[in-house]
Amino acid sequence: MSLSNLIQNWNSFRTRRPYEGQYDDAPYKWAMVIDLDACIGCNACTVACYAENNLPVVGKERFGKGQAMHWIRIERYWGEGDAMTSEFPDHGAQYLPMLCQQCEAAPCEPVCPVGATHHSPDGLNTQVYNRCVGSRYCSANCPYKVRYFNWWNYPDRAWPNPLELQLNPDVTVRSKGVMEKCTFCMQRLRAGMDKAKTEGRILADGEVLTACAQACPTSAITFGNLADKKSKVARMWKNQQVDLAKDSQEKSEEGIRGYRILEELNTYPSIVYLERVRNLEA
Amino acid sequence: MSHSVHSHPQLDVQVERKFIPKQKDLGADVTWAKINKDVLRSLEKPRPVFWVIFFSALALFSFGVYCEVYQYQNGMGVADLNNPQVWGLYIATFIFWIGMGHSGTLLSALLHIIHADWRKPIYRYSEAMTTFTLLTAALFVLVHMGRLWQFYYVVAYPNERWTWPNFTSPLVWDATAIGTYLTSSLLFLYMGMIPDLAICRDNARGARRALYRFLSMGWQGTDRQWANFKVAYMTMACFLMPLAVSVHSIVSTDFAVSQNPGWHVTSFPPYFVLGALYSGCSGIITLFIVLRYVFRFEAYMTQPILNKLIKMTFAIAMVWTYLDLIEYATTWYGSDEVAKADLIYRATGDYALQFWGMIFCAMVMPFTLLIRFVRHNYVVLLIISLILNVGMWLERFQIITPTFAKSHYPWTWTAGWWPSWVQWGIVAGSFGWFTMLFMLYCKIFPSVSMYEVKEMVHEQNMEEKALAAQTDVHEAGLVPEMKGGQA
Amino acid sequence: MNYGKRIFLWIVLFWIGSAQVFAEPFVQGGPIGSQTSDGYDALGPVVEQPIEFPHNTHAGRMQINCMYCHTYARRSNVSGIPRLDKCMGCHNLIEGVKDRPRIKKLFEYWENKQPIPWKKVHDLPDFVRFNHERHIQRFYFQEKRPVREVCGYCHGDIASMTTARRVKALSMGWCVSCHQKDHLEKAGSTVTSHGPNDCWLCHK
Amino acid sequence: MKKSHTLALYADMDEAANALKELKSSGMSGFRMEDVVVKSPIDHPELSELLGPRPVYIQWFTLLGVLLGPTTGLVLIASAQASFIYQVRGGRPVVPLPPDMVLTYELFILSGVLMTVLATFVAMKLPGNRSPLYNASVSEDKIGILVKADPQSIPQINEILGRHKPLEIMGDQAR
Repeated sequence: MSLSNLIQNWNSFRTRRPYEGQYDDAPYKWAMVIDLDACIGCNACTVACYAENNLPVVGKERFGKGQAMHWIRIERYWGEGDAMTSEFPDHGAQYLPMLCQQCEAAPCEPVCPVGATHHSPDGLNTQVYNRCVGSRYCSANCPYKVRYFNWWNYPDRAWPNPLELQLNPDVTVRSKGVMEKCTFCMQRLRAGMDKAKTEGRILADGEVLTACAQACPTSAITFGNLADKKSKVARMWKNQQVDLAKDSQEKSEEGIRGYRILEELNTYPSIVYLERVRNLEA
Repeated sequence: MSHSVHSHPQLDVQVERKFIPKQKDLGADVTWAKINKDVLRSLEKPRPVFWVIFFSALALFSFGVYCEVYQYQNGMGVADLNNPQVWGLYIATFIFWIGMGHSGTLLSALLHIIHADWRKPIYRYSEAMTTFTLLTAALFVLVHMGRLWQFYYVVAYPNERWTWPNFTSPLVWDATAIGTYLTSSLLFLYMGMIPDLAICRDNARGARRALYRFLSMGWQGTDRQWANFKVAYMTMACFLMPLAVSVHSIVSTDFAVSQNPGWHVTSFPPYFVLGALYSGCSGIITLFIVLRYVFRFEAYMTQPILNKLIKMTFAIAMVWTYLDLIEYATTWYGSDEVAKADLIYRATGDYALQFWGMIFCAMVMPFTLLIRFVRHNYVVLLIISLILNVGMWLERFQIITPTFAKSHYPWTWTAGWWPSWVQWGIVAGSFGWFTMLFMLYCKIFPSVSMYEVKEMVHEQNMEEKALAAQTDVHEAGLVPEMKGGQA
Repeated sequence: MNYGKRIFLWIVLFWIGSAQVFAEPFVQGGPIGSQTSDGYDALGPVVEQPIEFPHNTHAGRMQINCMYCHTYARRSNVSGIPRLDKCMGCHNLIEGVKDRPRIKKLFEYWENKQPIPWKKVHDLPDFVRFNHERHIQRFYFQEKRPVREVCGYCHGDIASMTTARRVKALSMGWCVSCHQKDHLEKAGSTVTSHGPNDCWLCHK
Repeated sequence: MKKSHTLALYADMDEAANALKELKSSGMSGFRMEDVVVKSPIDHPELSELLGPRPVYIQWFTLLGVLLGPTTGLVLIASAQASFIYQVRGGRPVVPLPPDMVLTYELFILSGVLMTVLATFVAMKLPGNRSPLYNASVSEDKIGILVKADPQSIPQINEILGRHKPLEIMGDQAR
């Protein structure tokens, strides 16, 4: 009975997250590192995401209206001042792949009226499409604006015959009126985790990758299990002196590039970006 | 025990003070029978112009329904909403209508608690306004939903799926608060109307009589009924007063709880409550003038009452102005650079026209209420009360739109977003819906509380009598006796 | 006054009564998981199959393990419909029944090199992911329960049917009612655990 | 013994008060002050004083509502949050107190209001409380005094009522 459940587990129900050592006993905590120095802005990750996750291509007009559905987008910024050379302005271009940051304290989660979005035990920010009623509050409250709403009924025309045959059967095709977002390719993770559980082990590092990490030609995206201290991602987080449960990172020396975006909003994202290194003299 | 003025000089002062004549809200010629006659006359067969306005409102509403159906079938995209601009006019107008619904209860409950009798001729239609604006606002919650056909997911009931709404979401607080408020104010309106429904029952024939007989539930005005009624009505007023405050402060948490620049403001709850009272009060003034003219309620909706109403509106407008300015001031002096940039953007960016329009309509225009000519010229007053409400609508618009246009993340900054005709159509339709409901109400139920105006008349007469008696005593040079002095 | 007192008492009693139900869904019927009426029983439509496959003969009389034909159940999300050669592997050798109309039909498909167009009986919505593998691994291999019981939780007593028919609701509440129960971790052990309660386990 | 009714209508509240005073002091047999009912278009505390105690017990229902409503509501909300499908959201506790307090507050008001309304209808014996004599003018501008008494006392009562300038006396034995 729920009441006895409430009384028995009162302490755990009253815990705030994230806290130090939260994932010490957990098998998985998915995280990412994106090296902006390696990113060449080729958009391969975006294309891979479209293919993997059944994202509809909305067309030029709707894209212009701001109704695009890219779960991962390449943002292009132009440097200022010294970074911009008048001779080769393109040198000032910087790329930043933006996807759902899978925040540990996600602003989108507590505001959903129906609880369609919540935090999974492996540290992901979930979105349950068939529970969503489309209040769009999560998107309003997301500081990164990485949640995308199905403004139209895309299945009608996004995949004309025979394109529907290339849809991924492990991912729902979303109907109109539903919010969606990057899932860290949950279908891949789920399949891998189930397989590993049957075999009585946990997933090895690099055994499962997200589509974007897999497609990146420069390996700018590193994906892995942060709960596994020996994984590549965990080592990178450690080397970059980024702590999951801290909202500001103190670096011991100059030149450590790891940072998390909009950390001052206490969102505790799961994605670390590595600053771009520039040689302005060259 | 008997006191004399000569032995206790201070008592003389007390007696004098007790009978300082108050300003009369109603004329001396109003009798109980006249009240019945005048108010029941407003329920008679409407003039043709009624139907003209009614069907125009119906047409407007039908257009809104058409827009909604169009949106329902094609998706929210037809409203030209986009990724940062996810809410648009729907939420702005939702807050506007919720706000309109606040003053009816303030006027009725608060003024009832403090025994301010001038509320009596005007509280009934204000409460009806509350109820219908809430119904209109509830429509916007549904219109705004991406999957309207799944709206029952938000309702807390023990369902087969073992799922519950997310009780931490301000939208669920909203739904609960508005549900409570709608239920309570509907019951408050109904409860206060029972004696009047009995009057209607005694004077109606045919189907109307059957309706009133059913609704008045056998009210006969017996002393036991009155005693219970008074206790219950006061209890409900005491519940509704804090409820009205809580409802709009909960609506404000939709914004204040989120972390967008310009929304994450501590002073939002009182600011919203005052904004709600402000727009509600000017709505009451608008309807005051309209009803007074249409139903010839000059004897009840008098200038002294209007003056008090205007004074209240002005005071609320000033508090609202203060809270608005203090919000800007705290943002300006605070350390949140993004919020500061958002504030500057509001005043100078794409939506500067709306911002300064709001400042003019809602902050500058109330000062015209200080002019005697405005207070006494009903046409001018009507226009000004409408302008105040336009200002309050603009206020809601400029809370929502600029924040989305320029929030934390620069890559999503957009400029020049404008709602599509579907949104405007639905907003217009909501006005038609409200007008329709209110017009029907006015023709079915008494829009002035008969029994309470009778009480007012009774009290005025008693006062008159006491005053006359006192004057007699003074003229005759006799010693006045304190009330209860015989005991 | 008596009238009022009585109503007052009724309200108190009703309140105490309703307080017994705290945040639990309303489900009628007996113990959940029993194969008779449990409040979640919902017979699905009768599905006309191209061949009226007698489950009662194969699983019932012959005692063939479900996973002999539905081979993928133990290693993938879907249990799989057996290929035609699986049927033929046995029926080529069983001379005694070759003249029966259903077997004749089977051979017809075989000779025409056509797959049998079986129709889906247990169809879940597209947003639901049900993993046969984990359930079979947990209850059949780990807990060593009989296969008819393990499969029968969701599919009913197939061994008594000819063509299968859905006998359980396969609704979310029905899934959850089982997940929230404590099950043994291993055969013979006393450690129990409930099923996962993460939304993304079943919803995709 | 079957009781009879009589109803007197007064135009003036002071006259009605005098009639009540005289009825009260008459002390005749077959008549109790509890059986006197005043019907009026407005509330009249001054007449109620003459009628004696007329208890109001609505507040007990309200008390019940404001006690039981929020406690049940809070426990229900908290146990719903703690039911099997419980989810961590936004790093906040699963059973967070501030939001639950907001909802509890609303339930407090709602159950208080509903119980008050219910109590009112119970107390007024609505719907359908029809007393035997009713005149439509008491909802307009007249004060009615309805007396229930033994038939043999009715003439005497009518006499008392008639002494205070009634507009009309109605009933089984009216003049």
